[in-house]
Order: sequence, then structure tokens, then C-alpha cells
Amino acid sequence: MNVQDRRRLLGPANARPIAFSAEKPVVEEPEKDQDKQESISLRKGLIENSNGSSLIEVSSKDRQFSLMASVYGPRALRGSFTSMASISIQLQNGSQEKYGPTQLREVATFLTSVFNAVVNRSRYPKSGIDIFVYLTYDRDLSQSSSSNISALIPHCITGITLALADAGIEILDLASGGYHNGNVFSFIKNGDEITGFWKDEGVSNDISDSLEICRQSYIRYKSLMVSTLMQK
Amino acid sequence: MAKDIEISTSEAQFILEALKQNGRLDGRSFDQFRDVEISFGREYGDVTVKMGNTKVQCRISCQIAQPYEDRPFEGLFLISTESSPMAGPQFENGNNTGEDEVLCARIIEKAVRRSGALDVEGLCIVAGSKCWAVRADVHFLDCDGGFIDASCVAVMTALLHFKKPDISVLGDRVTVHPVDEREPVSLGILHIPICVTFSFFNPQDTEENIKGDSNSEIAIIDATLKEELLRDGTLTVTLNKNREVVQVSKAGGLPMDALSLMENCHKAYTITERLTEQILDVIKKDDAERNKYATLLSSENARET
Amino acid sequence: MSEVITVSTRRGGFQQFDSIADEFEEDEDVDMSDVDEGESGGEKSGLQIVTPGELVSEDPAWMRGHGTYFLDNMTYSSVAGTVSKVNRLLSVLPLKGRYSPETGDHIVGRIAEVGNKRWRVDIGGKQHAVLMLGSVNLPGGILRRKSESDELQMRSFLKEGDLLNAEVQSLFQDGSASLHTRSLKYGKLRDGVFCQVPSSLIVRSKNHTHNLPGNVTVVLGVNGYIWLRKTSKMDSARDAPSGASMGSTGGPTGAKSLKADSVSITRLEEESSWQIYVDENDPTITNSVRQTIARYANVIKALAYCEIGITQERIVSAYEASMSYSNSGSLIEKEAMESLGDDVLNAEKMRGSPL
Amino acid sequence: MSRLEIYSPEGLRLDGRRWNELRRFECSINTHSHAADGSSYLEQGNNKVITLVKGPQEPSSRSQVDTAKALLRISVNITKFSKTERSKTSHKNERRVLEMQTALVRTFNKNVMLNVYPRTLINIEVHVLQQDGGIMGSLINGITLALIDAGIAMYDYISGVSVGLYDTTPLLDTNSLEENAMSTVTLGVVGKTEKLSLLLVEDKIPLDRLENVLAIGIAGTHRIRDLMDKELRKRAEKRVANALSR
Amino acid sequence: MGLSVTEKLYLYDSLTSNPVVRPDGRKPHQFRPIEVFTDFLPSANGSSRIIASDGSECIVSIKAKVIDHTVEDELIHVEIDIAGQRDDSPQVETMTSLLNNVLEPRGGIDVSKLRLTKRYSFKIFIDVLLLSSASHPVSLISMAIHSALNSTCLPKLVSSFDDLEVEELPTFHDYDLVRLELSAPVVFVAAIVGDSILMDAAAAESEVSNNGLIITWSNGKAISPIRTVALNDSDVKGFDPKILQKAITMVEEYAPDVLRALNNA
Repeated sequence: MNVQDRRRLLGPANARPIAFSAEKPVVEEPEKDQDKQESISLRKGLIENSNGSSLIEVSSKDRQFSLMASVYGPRALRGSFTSMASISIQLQNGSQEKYGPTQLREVATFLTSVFNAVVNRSRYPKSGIDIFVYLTYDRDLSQSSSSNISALIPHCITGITLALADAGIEILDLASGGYHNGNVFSFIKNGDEITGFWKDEGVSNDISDSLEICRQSYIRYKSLMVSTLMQK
Repeated sequence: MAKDIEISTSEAQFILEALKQNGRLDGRSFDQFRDVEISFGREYGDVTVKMGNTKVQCRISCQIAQPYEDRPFEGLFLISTESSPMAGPQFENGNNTGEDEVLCARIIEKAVRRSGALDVEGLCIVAGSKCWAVRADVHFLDCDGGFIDASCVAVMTALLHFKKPDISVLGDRVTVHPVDEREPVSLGILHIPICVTFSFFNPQDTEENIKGDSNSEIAIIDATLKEELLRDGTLTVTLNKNREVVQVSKAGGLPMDALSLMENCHKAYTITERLTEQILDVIKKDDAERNKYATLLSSENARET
Repeated sequence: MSEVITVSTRRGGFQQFDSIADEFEEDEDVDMSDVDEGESGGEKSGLQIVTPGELVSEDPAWMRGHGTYFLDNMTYSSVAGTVSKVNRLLSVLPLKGRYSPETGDHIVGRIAEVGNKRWRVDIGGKQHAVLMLGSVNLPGGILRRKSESDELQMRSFLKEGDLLNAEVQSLFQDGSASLHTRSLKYGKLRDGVFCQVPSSLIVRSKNHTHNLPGNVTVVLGVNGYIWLRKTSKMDSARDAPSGASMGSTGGPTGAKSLKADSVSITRLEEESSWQIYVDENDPTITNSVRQTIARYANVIKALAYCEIGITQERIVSAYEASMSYSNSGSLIEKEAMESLGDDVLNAEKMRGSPL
Repeated sequence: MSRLEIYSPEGLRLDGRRWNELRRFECSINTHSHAADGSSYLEQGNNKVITLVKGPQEPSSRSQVDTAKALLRISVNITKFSKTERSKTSHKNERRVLEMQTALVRTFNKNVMLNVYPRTLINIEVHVLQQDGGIMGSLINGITLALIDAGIAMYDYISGVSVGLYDTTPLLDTNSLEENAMSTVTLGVVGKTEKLSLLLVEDKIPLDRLENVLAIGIAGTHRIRDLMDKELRKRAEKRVANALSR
Repeated sequence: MGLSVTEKLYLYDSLTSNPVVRPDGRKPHQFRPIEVFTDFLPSANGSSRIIASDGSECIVSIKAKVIDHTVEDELIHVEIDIAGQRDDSPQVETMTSLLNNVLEPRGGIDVSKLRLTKRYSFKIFIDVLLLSSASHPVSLISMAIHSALNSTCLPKLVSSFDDLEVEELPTFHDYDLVRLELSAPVVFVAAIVGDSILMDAAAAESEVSNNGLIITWSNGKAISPIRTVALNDSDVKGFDPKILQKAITMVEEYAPDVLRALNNA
């Protein structure tokens, strides 16, 4: 039953050290309206080893952060037959241990359900797609706002979508989202469909106000993604 | 387990049939314990025990540590049992959660540590802040059955043999004197537990075992590896020569009549007596051997007797 | 009672020890001498109840069946249950246990695994049953030989999760079943819902597919798996006046039967095509049929809750009794299920047909 | 707690029992009919134990298939809140719990007729909601009841109990206060025989007193077997009566 | 569970038809009956066991400990144990994180009731044992916690409230207990199937749901955490933004009935 020899610690046969590709063009938002609360820049294809990857850097008045997403797969899954690809998402703290493991796990579960609705999974039977998100940098500039993980979720979604597209994995639409007032929405199809909603603070009556604002963010991020993907 | 040892059907049948006819493969009688060979390494507390082809080494070491908060007057004592594929292919490196390994470790733990064989209060240096931490590392070198029994002898002999460096305490200052400076001191041993393992075989059907009153189950002492692989149940009795039961473990297996289990305990006692004597004897001999020039090297003036 | 949720509570206890709180009046100290209690109680019902390890018979003449073991002349029970003596066979029937397949059982199963030339089917037993590729009707003719291309596209016939009804063809040495679906009444199940009851509540009988009032058909698998569906054309054909579908006895309906035969022959080919494995439901299932099916499902669950054996007659009788609840959703309450069970039994007593 | 009170000169124990009295013993079967094939809930003194038996069923992986017999697996979940003082760490994967599981599997391996169920898996889950001494015996009793409820063939009951030795008096069915104050012996006995499937002594006991302790322990397990048997028969009669009336 | 394609199609069509036909005939807002048992663990300060009609079962123990709240500020600690799962499995960790959010003081729970003196407080340990569950268990768990906290009694304080000056540990009455009136939020799971919204979805209904919504209800209003949750592995889809508000309205309408039933029964 134990055919594998586990007595030696060997990596996978085709393991390669991580390599970063040459500088990729950055898509930054045109700085036309200075009153915008945040500036964002996107890059794709940074990690050569992965099938697709992306980097997002955001800075606003009160928060600066960046995250990296990498996609491995689709790869063959051993074991019993599955008619659809199974997606696994892992979230990792960067150098700062900012968020607890259970909290990261819950967000990862949430993101998985979002992308289960976004990726065309039936296209990849008996396969697995592994997605890793590293919250590389996260700094609060203002003391006032409590730094919560909710505000990062839309960027995680954007980052993963970009990395999936970079990996050439079929998705139904470019997914992204927005954060406002403790409410997070994830959209596809021009904002006509919600693929995820997340709320960690406040009461229910503020949701409808946030919807439109988040949709605006979604459309903004989406157009940025499109221009990033159009880059050669 | 890394690899299961397989025993061929014909060999298994042969061994079982022999047992039914009162015979064992190595010619021993059912109640015969293998001869125990105890040898010492160069240092104190380094003991190797051989029983037939089974070989176990135990080494004692100590260092100064902080006692547990809830037990400030006691020193620390830890027994670690390590099995590796060296002893046999059934063991796996770094994985000691196999059923047998866990049981073996737990029994030695109960027999030696929980029973208070080592005087842990004597390990206290400064109450609440400093104490000796004694560590017994048991290594299984070669496996031909009877690990528990051999390990227990090894640990107890090693504890008796070991000497820790002498110390002197001055207020909160503790000085450890190197061995070549001051004669090291022995550990306080309160009693010597000896484990004897019985293996049970059922020569008849399960129905007879459960419903019959023949009590024809076979019990043999100190099984070899092959016998261990074929047995239906096992019992480890730990006793000391004060006629105290230190530990009994019959963790399931073939149901056995209470009276015959009692009989086994009594049989184990005679073995306990013999082994205790043997251990004390080899310790004495080794001590004499190590100190045979002691009188010559003594700086004391000889006295007339 | 709230329309939204019913909550029943009890303080200070882990569960309702139902009406068994009458004991422990006796002393629980133990004497060195064993007080042997009379173990032969429980024969009020005429059925002998035994528990594991109990001596069932000292007579060596019995053949020992399931639920027993023996030593010399003595036969002991190995389960808790009732003693059954059939001819010379002595066995103990456990009060509970998983379904044990028998040859000829009509069962409902779910595909658990697609393997090499076979499907493994969950039938609620101790082991999965096996359905060989050679034991199913293949598209394109009932008597066609299976080919290599069939082996490669097994998942397009039946895949994991698919439900089917089948017959137990034979049993293997270890007690697991081999199934077949080589009849048009067996095969993939469509147009309805699945529900499950303990297999002990289903009585083995000649027919396990019944057309119920309200255009609903039920397949009562012997294994306790039940399929409720909209009555199909084939279902109604089966229930058509005797002779019509069989086409055997001529009689006054001779002409008609000829016609029925010709229909069934053409359909036979049609059904043997890919159609029999298609994953589509009848597009004409109306909302009211769906509601009727939901009501039947609740009625069956109520019978199971009351531990009443499930038969066509009882389902119909319970269904009629359930009409006093206009909303079939209220049948999920314990009180409703109990009263439904009582209604069914009372109706049977009135009719004087104890089954 | 002073040592003197453990067993008073009048022959009474801390909880008012005499030396040969069992604790309150209540059990019921078929408590979790949806979640398992067999189930039991047992209260032995303040021990509260839920047992679920799932199977015999198709093994989930190939490595669990034995072509000759069923594979028996037992997992013991001692909840963090089971003692008066809540434990901070999880008891899963503790060596003591692994040892218990192994002992239980080996006990029931010899008593369940596994050869009747080849190629299957019998999975037993035990949840200890509250413990107050003698837990091993309660685990054995709970598993026996749940196995019988599942209709799984076994040769006989196995019942378990712990006996302590106070000076020269054996005390039957010890609770945790008694267990902490003296040496105890745990037995698992087959049916009404004097055959021991399990015997665990964890502290020092004079060799010449052991026989005495075993004798009262065996008598105690026989009593427990009868109490379990009574409950099972009551259930069985109810079911049979139910089936006949319908 | 794994339903067949035709089963899923039939269920989906039934659940999205007008009027909605649920497989057990329930109305979209109707819950299945539950049974609640409390106060069965004498060694705990509060306990509850809750059983749903599909056999899903959850046991909760509440234990309290006196702590110095000037040193330690976490007053409610939740831990989840799911039978058959490792403590670090994704399901356990996700559920722990979610429930920690539900019982977060800034939400519905009034932690000031745990305050004993100016210096000391009770810290409440909530241990959840999920024995079995057929569909998303968070609702059942939250109801069990709610009932357990409802049944919790704590020792009565007899020493003075102001102990900042005097260095003394709080002392308690020998046997008098005070009922802890801490109302824990209850979590609802709404299944979204097409344009239909269903409360308390059964296993088969969850299997065909396009999405799910977790909505927390406390003190008469829907509060955070609110979030979408996948109720199955295969059929997750996006949904119309209007559904979100509709689901919350539905909870607002029926949650009071559920709480009344839970508290009165």
C-alpha cells in the first residue's frame, strides 16, 4: 500500500527555483483625476514558474498595500473522477503577520466560492487549479480606520482574475469587486450579477447605498484589467 | 508501518502446530525467558541489553532545567523510545504513532516513570527554579520480539548505572563539578520494575474461547518476533521484588480466564526476582571493575585494619 | 404552533428517555455471587427475543443460519433480535441492520463509481453492488454485443450520482450483489425525486412499481430507496387493462392488444436508442404534479417515522388521509406524522384487512 | 479532599455508595438513527458518552479493504469540556488517547464476528461529553451497546468497569476523586464468563490483593451486562410489539 | 451527496417554478422542526443539544472562568469541533472565524453583562461539537449557542464591585446562581435558487442552489456578518443584486418568529 518511498525528502522531480521574469509593463491608472481616493497599478506574468500571475499595488490616503497572485494548473488530479476542476485558494500573510490563520482561511473559502462561479470549471474535468495569494505589503497610514481584511477582498478578486486570465484558464467573465463602508461586492457581467457579498461590520440597511459605489469600482478595475491584458 | 512483515502460511501453520504440541521453534519451554545479556558502554548510564536476537540500547543523560510550576520540588524525568528501520522493516523513520510503538512507549512510561522508580524529588536542586532533568533514550537496535521487556531492563539498569555530576549549592549559585574533579553521584532508585510479556494463542475456534470452559488457550513467555506476529493476544505484567504489581496491560486481544491471568502474574514474579538479582549483580561487577584501582589511587593514607 | 418553525425543548436532560424511566428501583450493588436473572422474558408477543451470547437452542438437529454461532450442540445468538425457525433452519433476525440483497430483489441504486467494464452502485447495503457493462441495455438494439467503444464511453450511459432501478441478478461469495437492468422496466430514473426509508419497511413482493392517484408513479426499492415520478406513458401502459399490454389472452380486446403490441415494439427500438440514457426530464411536468410528488414524499416519510411497513395501499390511504392538511409542508411536524400513521392503521382496522 | 473520607469507617464512600455498589447506570440505544447505523448514549455516574457505529460499509479507500474480514476503526473524541476544568489543549492525537483507541480496537476485534463482513469497514466514533473516572469501562459499554444496535454480529457482550483498592478494600466502579486517591484496575469482561478481554492496571497494587480486586470487578461487569441486556430487551420488545400491532 | 443530473434538473425546476414547490412541501420561508435539550452537563455552566429533523446534531458547552479584564480583553472564546475533521481543516477554521465574527462584541452581544467588578470579568468558553450535519451547519450551531447561553447560570458575586483599590479576588455565593442574560445572535442561511430564496434548505435543496447567504440576526435587526456562501461544489453561480435585499427582507420578516419559538419553547 505504501509504494512511495517517503524516507528521503525529495522535491518534485521537475522542481525549479522560483524565477522572476524581466520587467513587465505596468498599467497604471491615468492620473487625470487627482481627487480619486486611491491609485492602483496592475502587472501580470511576474512569476515564470507559475502558469499565470499578477501583482497589484494600491495606495490611497489611508492605506498602502500590494498583493501577488499566482495560478498553478490546471493539473491532473489523482483519485476518483471529478467532472469539474476543483479550485483551491490559499491566502498568505506577507512579512507582517497581520491576519490570523482562521481569518485568512475564511476569506480563502469565500474567494473559492466566488471563483467557483467565475471559472468555467466543467471545461477541465479531473483537474485541479491551485491559486496562491500573498499579501506582500499592507500598511495603515491613518490611525483612525481599523485595518480590516474586508477592504482587501476586492483586490484579491482582481488579482486572481488577472492571474487566471494570464494562465489562459477559461473564465466566464472578468470578475472584480468593490469595497465601501464595510460592504464588499464581487461582480461579473457588467455588474448585473453578484458572485459574492461580504460584510463584517454595520447593519443591513447600509447595503443598498454601497451597491452602486462598489459597482463603479468594479467597472474601473475591470477596464484596468482589460488594458493590462491587452499589453503585449 | 513502513512494510508489513509477511509470514508464509505454511510457516505460520508449523509454528502454531508446534505450539499445540508444546514446542517452540527455538526449543524453549513456554515459561522460559530468554537469557539476558547486559553490557555497559564506556560511560555511566550506557547500557545494551541482548535477549536472543533482540538488542536494545539505553543511554541516560542529564542536564539542569527548570522544574514544572506545579511541582517545584521534583526534577524532570523523560523516557524517549525511538524505533527506526534499523531494527526491522516494520518500523518507519520519524513516525512513532504506530499501534505497537505507542503501546510499547506507554507501557515503559507507566512501568518506570509513573511507578516512581526514579526518585524525582532527589533531583531537585533549588526548589522551583533548578533541578536535574534526566533523560533516558531507548534505541531499538535489532528486533526479534520482547521489546518491552528488554527496554525495561535496559532503562532500569542504565538508571542504576548512571552517575550524575556532583553539585554544590550556595544560595542561588549552583556549581557543577566536572567528573574528574569530584566523584559523580548515583541516582536514587526506589524500586526496580521488571516487565514480563506473555503471548496468547488460541489453539481452537473462537467459539470455544468465548463459550467453552476448557481454558485451553496457550500462554508463552517472551515471544520471538515470529511468535509475536502470530499471536492472538498479549499481556505485559510489571512487578518488582516487593511483590507489587506496578502495571498490567492486556489491551484487548484474546479473552483470557481471570485465574490463568493471575497464574501468569505469579509466574512473572519468579522471573522478576531472578532478573532483579541479575541486574544488581552486573551493576556490582561493573562497579568493581571500574573502581578496581580506586584503592591504589586513593590519596588517603592506608589504615591498618 | 408557529407557521415558521416548531421548536420543542426540554431542560435538564440529554434526551427524552421515552417511557423507560420506570426502572432502577432495584439495588445496584453487586454481590460476589451472581444473581442470574430470568432471561427468557419477552415472550409475551410469542416471538423469542435473544441478545448476543445467549443460548438459543441445545438441539443439534438445527441448521444454523444468520445471526447465530455454535459450539458443540449449543447454538448461540450473535445479534439482538427475534428467533426464526424455518423448516430446519434456525436463525436470528436482527432488529436493525443494513439491507442484505437477495437474488431477484427489485432495488433502486445510485452509481458510486465507474470502473473497468462495471459500475459500482450504492444500494444502501454493506458493500456496493456491481453492475457489469454486459448487464445493461446498450443503445442501438437490445441484443447488441458490447464493444470496446462502449467501454470507453461508460460515463455517457451512467455516471456518478445517477439513479437507476435494477434487479439483483446474483450474489457473490462475500454477499455483495450483481445487478442487471436488461428489461425495459429497469434503467435510469427520471422525472421525479428520491427518498429513503429503512429497508426493513419495504415488503418484498411481485411488483414494486405502482401507479398512484394524481398521475404519480412510485418505485419502492426493496433496499429502502424509493423513487417518485410523474407517471410516464410506459407506466400507464403497464397498468392498462389486463391483456392489453401483455397481448397474451385474445378475448374481446384482441384487436386492441395487437395495436398495443405494435406500439410497444416500435417503442422498444426507440427506447433502446440513446434515449434510455438521456439526462432530460419530461418537459410537461406541471406544478400540480410536483406538489403531488412532494406530498407523496412526505406521506412516505411519515409512514417510515411511524415504523409502518410501506405498501402501495398504505401510501394511497395515507395520501388520502393527508388531504386534511391543505399545505403538505405541515406534514413534516411530528404530530402530523403520528396522526397520519394512526389514520392509516385505523382505516385498515375498519376495513378489516390487516395485510 | 482528605484521604480519610474516601472510605469511611462506616463503610461509605464519598458519594454515599458502599464498597460493592455501582454508580447510576442508564443507557439507551438507537439515539442517533439518522447519523449512524447503530448508536448509544450512556450515563455511568457522571460519565456521559455518545457512541456512533457506522457500517459495515464500503471502505472509502482501497487500503482499507481486507478480503477476509471487516476492518474495525475506533476514534475516541474526548471533548475539551468533559472535565470540570476545561482543558486548553485538544486531546486528539494524545498518546494516552491513541493507546485507548488501540486497546478498544483490539478488544472488539476478537469479539465482533468480522469474518461475516468481508471487504467492509466498521467505523466507530465515541464522544465523551463528560468524564468522572472509570472512562475506559464506559467506552467499552457504550461501544458494545452501539454495535448491538447496529445489528453487527458479535460473540457476546463486553462490559467494562474500574475497581480501586483502598488499603485492603476493593471499591467498585470508581469515580475520579477515588481514582486520584488510589490505584485502580480496569476490566473488560466477556459476557457472563470470567474471561478478561481487557485488563489494565496503571498503579501499584500488591500482587496478593489483585485476585480479590478482579473478583469484584468481574461481578460488577456481570451486573452491568445485565443492565445493558435489560435495556436492549425492553427496546426489542417494544419494537416487536410495534411491528405486530401494525 | 451527489445527485443525478435528472434529479437536479427536477429539483431546480420545482424550486424555481411559481409557486415554489420544495421537495418536502414547505413554504419558502418555512423551517424544519428542531428539538432542543438544555442543562444536561452539570459540570458546565450551560449546555445545549440541538437536533434537526434530518438528524443534524450539535452540542454546545458553556464554561466560565474569572479573569482580570485589564490584562486579557477577550471575554468570549469559541471553539468548534466537527466530528471526523481535523482541527486545522478548512471547514473548521472557516467556521471558527465566522462564529468569532458572529459573537464579536461590537455586533449584537452585550459583553458588559460578563463584567463582575472593576477589575474582574467572567470569560465565557463556548465549545461546539458538531456531531453530524447534512447541510450548512452555521444556523444550527448558532441556535445551539443561543440556547446554551440562554440556559447559562453563573455564580452570584458577593464581594463588592469596586475592587480597584482593595486587592482582592471576587468571592461568590456558595450555591446561589444568577442567570446570565446574554442573547447570542442567530445566524440564518438563505439558499438562492434562480430567483427563489429558501430558508433552512435541506441537503438536496442546497445541492442545486446557485448561491447562499449567511445573515446574522440580533436584537431585532440583521447585522454583520452577512456574506455569500457556496452551498455546494458544482452549481455555484452569480445572482441578481436585487436578490440580496430580498433575502435580507425575508430574514427580517421571519426571524422574530424563529427567535420567539426558540426562547419560549
